[in-house]
Amino acid sequence: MSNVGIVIVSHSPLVAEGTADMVRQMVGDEVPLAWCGGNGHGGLGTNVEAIMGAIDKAWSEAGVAILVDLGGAETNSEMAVEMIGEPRAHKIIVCNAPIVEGAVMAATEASGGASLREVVATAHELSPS
Amino acid sequence: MSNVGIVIVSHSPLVAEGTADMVRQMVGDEVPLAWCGGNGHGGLGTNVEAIMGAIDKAWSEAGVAILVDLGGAETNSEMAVEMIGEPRAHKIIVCNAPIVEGAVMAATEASGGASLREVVATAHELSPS
Amino acid sequence: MSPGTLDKTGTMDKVDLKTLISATADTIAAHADELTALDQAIGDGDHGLNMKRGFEAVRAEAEAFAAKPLPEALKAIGTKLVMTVGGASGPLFGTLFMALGKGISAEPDHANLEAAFGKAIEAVAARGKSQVGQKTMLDVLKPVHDAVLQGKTGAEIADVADNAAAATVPMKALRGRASFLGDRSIGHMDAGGRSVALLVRAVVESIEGQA
Amino acid sequence: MSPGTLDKTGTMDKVDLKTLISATADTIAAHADELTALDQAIGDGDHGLNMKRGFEAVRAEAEAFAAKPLPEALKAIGTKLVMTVGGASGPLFGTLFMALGKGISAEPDHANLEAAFGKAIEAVAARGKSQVGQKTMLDVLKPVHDAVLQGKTGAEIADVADNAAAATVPMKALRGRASFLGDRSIGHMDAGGRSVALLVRAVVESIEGQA
Ligand SMILES: Nc1ncnc2c1ncn2[C@@H]1O[C@H](COP(=O)(O)OP(=O)(O)O)[C@@H](O)[C@H]1O
Ligand SMILES: Nc1ncnc2c1ncn2[C@@H]1O[C@H](COP(=O)(O)OP(=O)(O)O)[C@@H](O)[C@H]1O
Ligand SMILES: [Mg+2]
Ligand SMILES: [Mg+2]
Ligand SMILES: [Mg+2]
Ligand SMILES: [Mg+2]
Repeated sequence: MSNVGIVIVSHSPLVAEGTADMVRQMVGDEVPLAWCGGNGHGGLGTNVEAIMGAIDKAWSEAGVAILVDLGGAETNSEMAVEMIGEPRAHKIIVCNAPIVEGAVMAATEASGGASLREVVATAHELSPS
Repeated sequence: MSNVGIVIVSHSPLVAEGTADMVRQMVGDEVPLAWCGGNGHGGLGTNVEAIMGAIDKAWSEAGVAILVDLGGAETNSEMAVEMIGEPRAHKIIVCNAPIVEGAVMAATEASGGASLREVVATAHELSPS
Repeated sequence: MSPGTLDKTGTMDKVDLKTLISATADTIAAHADELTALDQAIGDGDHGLNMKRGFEAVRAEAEAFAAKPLPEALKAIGTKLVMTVGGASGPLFGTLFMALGKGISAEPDHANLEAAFGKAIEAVAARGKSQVGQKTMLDVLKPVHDAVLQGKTGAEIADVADNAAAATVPMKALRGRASFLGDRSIGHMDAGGRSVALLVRAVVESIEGQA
Repeated sequence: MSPGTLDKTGTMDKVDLKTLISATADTIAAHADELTALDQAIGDGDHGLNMKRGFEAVRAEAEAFAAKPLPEALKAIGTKLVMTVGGASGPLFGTLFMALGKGISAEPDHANLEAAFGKAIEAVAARGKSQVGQKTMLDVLKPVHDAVLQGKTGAEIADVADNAAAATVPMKALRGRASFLGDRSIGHMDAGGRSVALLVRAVVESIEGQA
């Protein structure tokens, strides 16, 4: 699969899974997709190991865009990218975009064969800053 | 309860429920909260009757802010508000804001006793337009 | 004039609402897979299911609707669609019927139909925050209304609807989920527009068949 | 100099890492409810649980960590925190320890400790896209570093940390979840800052206890 992959990282596993359902409904199997959510101990939160696993699962040579919800999800995702390290790290971008809307839009863009830069730009358009 | 109520309307019941979990974690029971998701027949979508029910459940005399994800959720929520009609309709606002981030921020604002206008403005700040 | 036609000058004769309901539900059911496929190409692939769910729910209460005066019947049908469709098309088609019911007389003449239909299309545009040219159902509704205004025959109107639906193919979507695809929405027919064309043909054929 | 003190001029003597680990894990465990309550007031109420989970995971492998040279041990502890804490504080404290491990020598003198600690605080700020004055753990880390630079004693440093944590009370949060509350974040102590103060006291008391 040469399309950009999408990873969804929420504090809530329900939000992450439901968002993945919505993405799948729009793009089917045209986009590598993985999600994770929860602190790994049954509570709300995010888990670096799970994020690294999701990145592996959605890996594409075209790169991976990560959609996150609140602060901790972003910080943990950036940490995960750093731990994955080069040469893959520079092909992984944590988007500054709302998680649900950003994932659907980014995946839709990715399904058309857009580059990582384009996919991320599409998601960023949903954000004020 | 005199705090503004929050209603979460997603195409996905998982997203709606998970978002409500995240809201509860931030504000506890200080804010009337209800969610709905799905087309009412097991599929992704939104359901006007369920939205009307959620508005009832989260009703507050201070008003209700509705957070939605994609287009259909917005249109169906606006339809639900219209069907509820006055005198309640003018105290219900469908926010132009991302669903997860908007719900958490709006609820946090509402938990401090902010007015409907302030709660909605807080959510709108998360949106580019 | 012959009873039940869309005659430009006379009073519209009472058409059998039960027959109309079953004709519209039939065409949606027969084309549900096609509608879903259209929505799959540039949307989330639920339009056929959504419409079928809605129109079957209307069919299930056809008797009760048909017993009401036309305005109340149309409003009740619209409400039923709103409550059952589950997609963006639910409140949009629902609003179309509800507004039509609001504007129409119990025994409408052609002028009343023209006006009520025009208002109903405006209500859809308001509900969808949309306008003609954005690759939506409005791009079929508007030409159909124009054809009604021009006093075209039922068969002509149905052809106008089909052509208008076909004319959404080269458009770029600016509303609804298809708009997420940007330029890639070009080259596909709008599912909601196709639904309108199907409904229009079913309605005119059903009316003329009763003639 | 006495072994294990934070003597300004000499070489830091080897402190028993296992003792340090258990002292930090103990204080976090003892104050977990307090940390959670602080986070509940202006956050999501998980900080105590998060920190406890992380430091207990470190404690569980204390033997293995203590067997490594100091730089590797600190990096491994940081990684363990990153992997187990589950909140924003995980990558932040994790980065603190990992960067500390990166900058520190196997047998650090005071100058090396000063420099490595300074770099580690910068790494936390980079990870959190944050700076001093935003009501976060940085508002305790920075004064502690200043106190180390000034050659203060362990007891003095621990007091500086407590005072810095207390000084977050009147601040308005500009980072982390507490920032969602805007002005309402004023009047509460930052949970992460309180954690830093607890850790600092545990470390200096543990080191001086070994002296
Ligand atoms: N804002 C809008 N204004 C007018 N028509 C719209 C709008 N959004 C969607 N539509 C119409 O609805 C159709 C899609 O309906 P459907 O698939 O049932 O809903 P959803 O998009 O929620 O899945 C589109 O093909 C289009 O004709
Ligand atoms: N961007 C940041 N920069 C520095 N410190 C931060 C940042 N975000 C959060 N913190 C610190 O982390 C603490 C919260 O940690 P915790 O509750 O475990 O994580 P979460 O906020 O994800 O629930 C805050 O009290 C603050 O000290
Ligand atoms: Mg659809
Ligand atoms: Mg849909
Ligand atoms: Mg917390
Ligand atoms: Mg948390």
